[in-house]
Amino acid sequence: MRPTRLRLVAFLAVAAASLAACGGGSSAGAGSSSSAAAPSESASAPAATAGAVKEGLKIAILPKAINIPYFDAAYAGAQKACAEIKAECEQIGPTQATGAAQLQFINTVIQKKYDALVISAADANSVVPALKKAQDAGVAVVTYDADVADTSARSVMVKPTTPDLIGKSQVDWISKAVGSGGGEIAILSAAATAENQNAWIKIMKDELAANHPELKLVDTVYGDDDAAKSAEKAAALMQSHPNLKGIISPTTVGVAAAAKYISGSKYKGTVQVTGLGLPSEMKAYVKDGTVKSFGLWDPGMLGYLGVYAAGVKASGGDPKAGFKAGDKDYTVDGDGVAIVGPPQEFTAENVDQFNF
Amino acid sequence: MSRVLSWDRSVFVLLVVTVAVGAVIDPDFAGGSNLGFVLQDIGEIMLIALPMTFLIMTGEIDLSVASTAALAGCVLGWAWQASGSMAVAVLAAVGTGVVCGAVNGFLVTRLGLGSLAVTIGTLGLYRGLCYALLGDTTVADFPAGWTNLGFSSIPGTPLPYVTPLLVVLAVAFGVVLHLTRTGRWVFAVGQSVEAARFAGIPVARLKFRLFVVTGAVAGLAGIVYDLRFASARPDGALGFELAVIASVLFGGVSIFGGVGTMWGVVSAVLFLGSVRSLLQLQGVPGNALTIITGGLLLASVVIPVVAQRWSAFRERRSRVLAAATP
Amino acid sequence: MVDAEPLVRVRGAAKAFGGVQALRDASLELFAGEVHALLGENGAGKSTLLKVLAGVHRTDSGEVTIGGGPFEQGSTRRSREQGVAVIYQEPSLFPDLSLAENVFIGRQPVTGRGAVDWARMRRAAAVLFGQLGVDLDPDRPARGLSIADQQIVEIAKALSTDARVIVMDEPTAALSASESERLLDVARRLRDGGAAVVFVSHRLDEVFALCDRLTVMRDGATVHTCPVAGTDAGEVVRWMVGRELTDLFPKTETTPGDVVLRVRGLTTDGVFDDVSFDVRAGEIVAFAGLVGSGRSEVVRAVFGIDRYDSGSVEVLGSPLPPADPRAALARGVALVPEDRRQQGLFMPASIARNTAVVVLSRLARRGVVRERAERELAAHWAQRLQLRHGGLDQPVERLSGGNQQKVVLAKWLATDPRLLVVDEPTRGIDVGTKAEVHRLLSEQAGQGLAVLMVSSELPEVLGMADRVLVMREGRLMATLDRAEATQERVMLAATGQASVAGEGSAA
Amino acid sequence: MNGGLRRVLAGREAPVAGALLVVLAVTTAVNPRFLSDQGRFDLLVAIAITGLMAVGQTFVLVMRHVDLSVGSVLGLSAFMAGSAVRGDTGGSLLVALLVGIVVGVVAGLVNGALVAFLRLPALVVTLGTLYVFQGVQALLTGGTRINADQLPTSVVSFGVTGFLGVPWLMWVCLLAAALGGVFLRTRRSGRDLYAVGSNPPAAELVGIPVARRTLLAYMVSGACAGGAGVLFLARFGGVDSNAGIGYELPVVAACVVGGVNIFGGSGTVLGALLGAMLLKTMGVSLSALSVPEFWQQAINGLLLLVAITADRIVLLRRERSARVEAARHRREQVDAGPALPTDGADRAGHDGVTTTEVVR
Repeated sequence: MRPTRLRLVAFLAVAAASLAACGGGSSAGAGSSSSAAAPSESASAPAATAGAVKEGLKIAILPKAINIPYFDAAYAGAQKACAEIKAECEQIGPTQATGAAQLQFINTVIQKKYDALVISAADANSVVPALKKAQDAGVAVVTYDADVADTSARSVMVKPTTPDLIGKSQVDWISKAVGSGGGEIAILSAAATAENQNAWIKIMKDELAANHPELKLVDTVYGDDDAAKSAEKAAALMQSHPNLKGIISPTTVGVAAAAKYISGSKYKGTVQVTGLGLPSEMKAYVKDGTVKSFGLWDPGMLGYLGVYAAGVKASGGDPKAGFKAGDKDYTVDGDGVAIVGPPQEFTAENVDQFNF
Repeated sequence: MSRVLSWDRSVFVLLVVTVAVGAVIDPDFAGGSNLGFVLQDIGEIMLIALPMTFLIMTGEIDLSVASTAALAGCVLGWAWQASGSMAVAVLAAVGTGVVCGAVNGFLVTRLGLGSLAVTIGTLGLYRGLCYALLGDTTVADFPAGWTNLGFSSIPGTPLPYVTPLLVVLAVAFGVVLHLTRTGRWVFAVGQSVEAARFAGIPVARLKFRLFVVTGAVAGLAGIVYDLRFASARPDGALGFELAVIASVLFGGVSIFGGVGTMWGVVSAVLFLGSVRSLLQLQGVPGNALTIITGGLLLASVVIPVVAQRWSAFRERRSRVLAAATP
Repeated sequence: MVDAEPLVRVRGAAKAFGGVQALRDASLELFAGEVHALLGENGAGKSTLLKVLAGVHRTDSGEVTIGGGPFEQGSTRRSREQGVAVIYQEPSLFPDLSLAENVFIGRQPVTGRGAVDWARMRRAAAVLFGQLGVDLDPDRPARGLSIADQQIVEIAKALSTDARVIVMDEPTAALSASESERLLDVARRLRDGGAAVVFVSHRLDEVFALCDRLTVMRDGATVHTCPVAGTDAGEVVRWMVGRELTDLFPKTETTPGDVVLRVRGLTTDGVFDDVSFDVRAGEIVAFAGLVGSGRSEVVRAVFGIDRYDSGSVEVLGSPLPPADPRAALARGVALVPEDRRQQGLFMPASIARNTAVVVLSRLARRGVVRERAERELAAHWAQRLQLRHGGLDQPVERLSGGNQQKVVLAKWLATDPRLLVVDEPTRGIDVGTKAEVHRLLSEQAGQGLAVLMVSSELPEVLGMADRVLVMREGRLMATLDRAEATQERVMLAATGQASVAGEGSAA
Repeated sequence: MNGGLRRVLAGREAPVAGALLVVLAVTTAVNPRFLSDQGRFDLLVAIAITGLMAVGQTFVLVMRHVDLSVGSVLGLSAFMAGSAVRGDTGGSLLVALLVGIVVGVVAGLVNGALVAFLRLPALVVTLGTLYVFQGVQALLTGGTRINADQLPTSVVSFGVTGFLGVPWLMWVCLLAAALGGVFLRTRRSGRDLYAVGSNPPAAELVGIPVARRTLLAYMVSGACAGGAGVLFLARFGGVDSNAGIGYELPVVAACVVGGVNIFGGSGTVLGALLGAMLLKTMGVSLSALSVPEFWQQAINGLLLLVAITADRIVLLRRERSARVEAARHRREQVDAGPALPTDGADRAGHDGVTTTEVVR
């Protein structure tokens, strides 16, 4: 009986599922088509791509947790890539998004002698030892969506976009929505321990200080990616900050809960919500005017590039030198990070075009 | 259930059968590295299950163990950063566990509060203190020498470093429970608190000490957890309390106290770990694993009752038949 | 006795539990308008027979009729509907519910819409309590009610059902004199109202004062039924035990030695008050009094099970710390508790384990309890006390009451005590074993052990004790030497009729 | 009604309600927006789901049982109800409620049957079904989730609108509390639940159908958790596979704070609801009072401990004074009692057996 599954009854369902929110980076291209869109800077890189990818590789895709639409969309992209390189791929994963729960599956990958593992780390630190063990066992490890703290535990990271862009874009969106008058804003984050969230929040603070004197960040609260708790925190924000003009929630659960709350309250129209959300969940609130815009990237691209990078590594190449996915080349920076592009902004006009 | 096939024996048999079947159908399952993994994976659960067996045997329960472990883990990280000495940090962590256990024990044995209600409260309190201590930070800079203990194997074997700790503690707790005066007392208190008081058994002191030991071992488990995941974080070991309790109950310990064996509990922890690993390797999805866990827990209480009723029914029927025969 | 046709007739009832034949051939006839005593030793089958009428058990064979028609067995609800109400020895009220609701549970008066009519229920309960002559608040919860008052609530419950048959299972066992008298009055009133009252009691004086007819059971069968008027106590006792009672109390004469236990001014508010006495080596001192008079509470406090508010306890000249049974044990005090099953034994554990539990450290070597030493100890005492058992690994729950009591005694004698406190040492065990226990206690006292005995059986008290302490309502009413202790004096002191009977007041 | 008033003041609800008022007063004094129209509305929405589950849990707790599976039942019912009305447009709110409650009742039947007929310990059974129901829900859900735009507007707007300034969700909770409260207070079968929890063997003796009542209590608890699932669906405009995880202990905690005895026999629906209100209000007010985020959970845990400790101390005091009072009363009665006829003792002498109490 393992920790993971039994965690169910924790007293205050803390951070159990740091659902989607996290970010890896894929190009803004719709669907998972690789050739479309992909306006990424990386695409312009020279063709320093590693050697050809072997056929018949066995690749495991390990999201933070299964049953999450965001990761299912990423898996769809991965399957597309697998079909292209004739690999056999499978998504495995726990029902609860924790590093402890992922360990089980990393072990399965090792025991079942997969050639490659494409993982979104639910916890930047706790899976590091296991991933190193997997590498020792000859498994090619690539991270997507969320990285690990120790970069030697993977070959490359496929990042949806840079923390910088994520942070700045969200500040831009809230600034646009609140208008030139400015005012008080607050952040509704996921778990207090979520590294990526904290990194983005730091960038947002810097950006606010540097370029948006009209916006004043007055509070940061944590909804633990729990819908009820996030909604309550949103409501509490309105209590403690009567002059609040906007909420940024860089997590899909939080932004949906905040939008749902604001849409049903008297604050609709006076308090703006933005953040990182899934088009499918946010559609209703964009259309009813609660949310003017929000953003995300195409999760499909994360899976797509992740599989290609893993394929190169498993075939004996080194994707750190850059790699080719579909018919495009991608560069990789010194930290082994491949960036896909800036986040896609969703508005009432375009939100219907996205199906994840 | 006859004495020959008591539940704890059945669990042991199940464990053996599972390992045997697993080895046949999946060669990867019985491999050394998987064995090592399973041992590592059940480490904290097994550790906490040992003292929890004592507590449940006396008719008490401690739901705060996972929060205690997490708090000890956080103190480990905090003390390491503050003092720069792992020895100090380890002492502080175990000490935290002792204090947490003592608080539970005090509330239960001195104030006479129900342990279920008390430890629901301290479950929240201790977890809250984790956040108060570390907030949104994660301590991940433990010295490599220590974190290696957490996840690498003893050289030359597939066994993780936690193995000797588990073996020593399991044997120690088993010996205490089954061979010593303290163990006899634990059984006695579980069978009848009142008779135990009349027999001069210091019931309150015994229970208090059990809470303290449970806290201390939970603190130890918090250290093991931190080292295994190379980090200290406020949401560590989340939800472990039910895993531990489910294991103990599945191992044949009665929730009403007074009945149980240490080897039944150890078998149960190993069995549940093996089953999970085996199913995982067979690609059974996580959703099904949840159902299986709950199903096994239910089975552990349903089967003995149904078996008992069945044998009572057969006995009655054979008596009736015998009476009907001239 | 009025009708020719009995209201209830039980004929040839038999009932077995597992291998035990609780009823073999039980018969009982109850007439409307009589109080009928049901007598017999514990284990004679009275309780089982009553539980058949209550609907708790179903007979294996035999015939039970009520009002001329067949009695529908096996449902407590059906029993009640057929006019049978049972008042158990241990009243089982619902502590969290109000008294009114306890009376009417399951049959609360309801309004036209089916809602419980609290006001009506309260009034009805108040009327019932009034009829029974008690001043109880129908709104107060049953928690904390005295046993006598709980009993009254049970009777009010029976009255409220308009029961034709009212069964009282040892209702007066725990009542004070005035409470008992109040109860007997109630029973007479019920009879005069045309009900058949079954009265189970071990107090023969009550039986003779109250009942019209009696039925005696022994070993699961009815042995005798007759009008009360034509018989006497001795005859009844002979029917119950099946033989003459002689030489039950083999008292060994001893010369008392030093004071082993000295108790001064022991008080716990609301339980007992200013109790002082001594027990000397080689002496058997008996605590007499009614159940609930505070005797057991005093010995519990002496041994350290309960805390006391003031007073002092000394053993062999030095004070014993309060509320610390281990200290008492270490000083050579042993307490054989009143409730064997709850307090004396660990029912699922083996004979050996039970015998050894208090002396484990003596049996341990380097912390490990030696199973062999444990078994040797148990074997020694099993033989000494002539324990009948199926192996020392047998769980004590499978032993008979008498043999269980021997295990409890063995457990405490194994500690080699200086002072043995025994609370109701022979309750619920058969006559033969009783004599063995008495012989053993006498013998131990003869060897210099100080014995403090609590007993509700006057013959036992008078036959065994060198001195008798009589308690009533938490106060020590009299101290009587063996020579001056007679049944009358003890009863007078215990029931408060002539408070201190003059002689030998409390130390 | 004098008795009624006395009962209210002596009951366990009064201190909880008092504490609630204090929290409301203090918080409002510090932060006047706390009880503004919107603030009140939000607070009531936050209370509704836990409150409804606490109402159901009360039924089980007074019987000396517990239902830990409520969180999983909530998730399962939210998903099933959501699926049933997905894509509809009309007024399918009732359908959702019906489906949710039926799912809850079925789950309650499973729990109740295991506890009532096999006489298994409730803690173990419902811990087991917690996993089973959760697994079933996750299997059915798969990777899907239900979003606001797939739900009929009747359901979604139900979560954000109200009547007389009280959210609809809270009306549901209040309706359940009223029905449950009236049932437990005025129906014979409702009173049976208290009797069983207060003294199980005695309940058997007086002929209460214990197994049937146990089944009933679990069905009510299930129905409330199922209804709470629909409230969840309406409140968050969607549901995913993590809905309801970890809800069980806060629900039990709410009942305990509200004076429902975890060992059965006492406690009211009103108390449980007040307990849920107090805990939620406290949580929200900690935010409104700007207590540092990271200390809030610790404070909540501490408050629960204080509540049960205070409860215990009050109980001990009461028992002690009741004991002393009873002893005094008894002594007075005895001292004033009539003389006992002693003829019984005279009559008993025979063959050396002088006895009043032969053979106990």
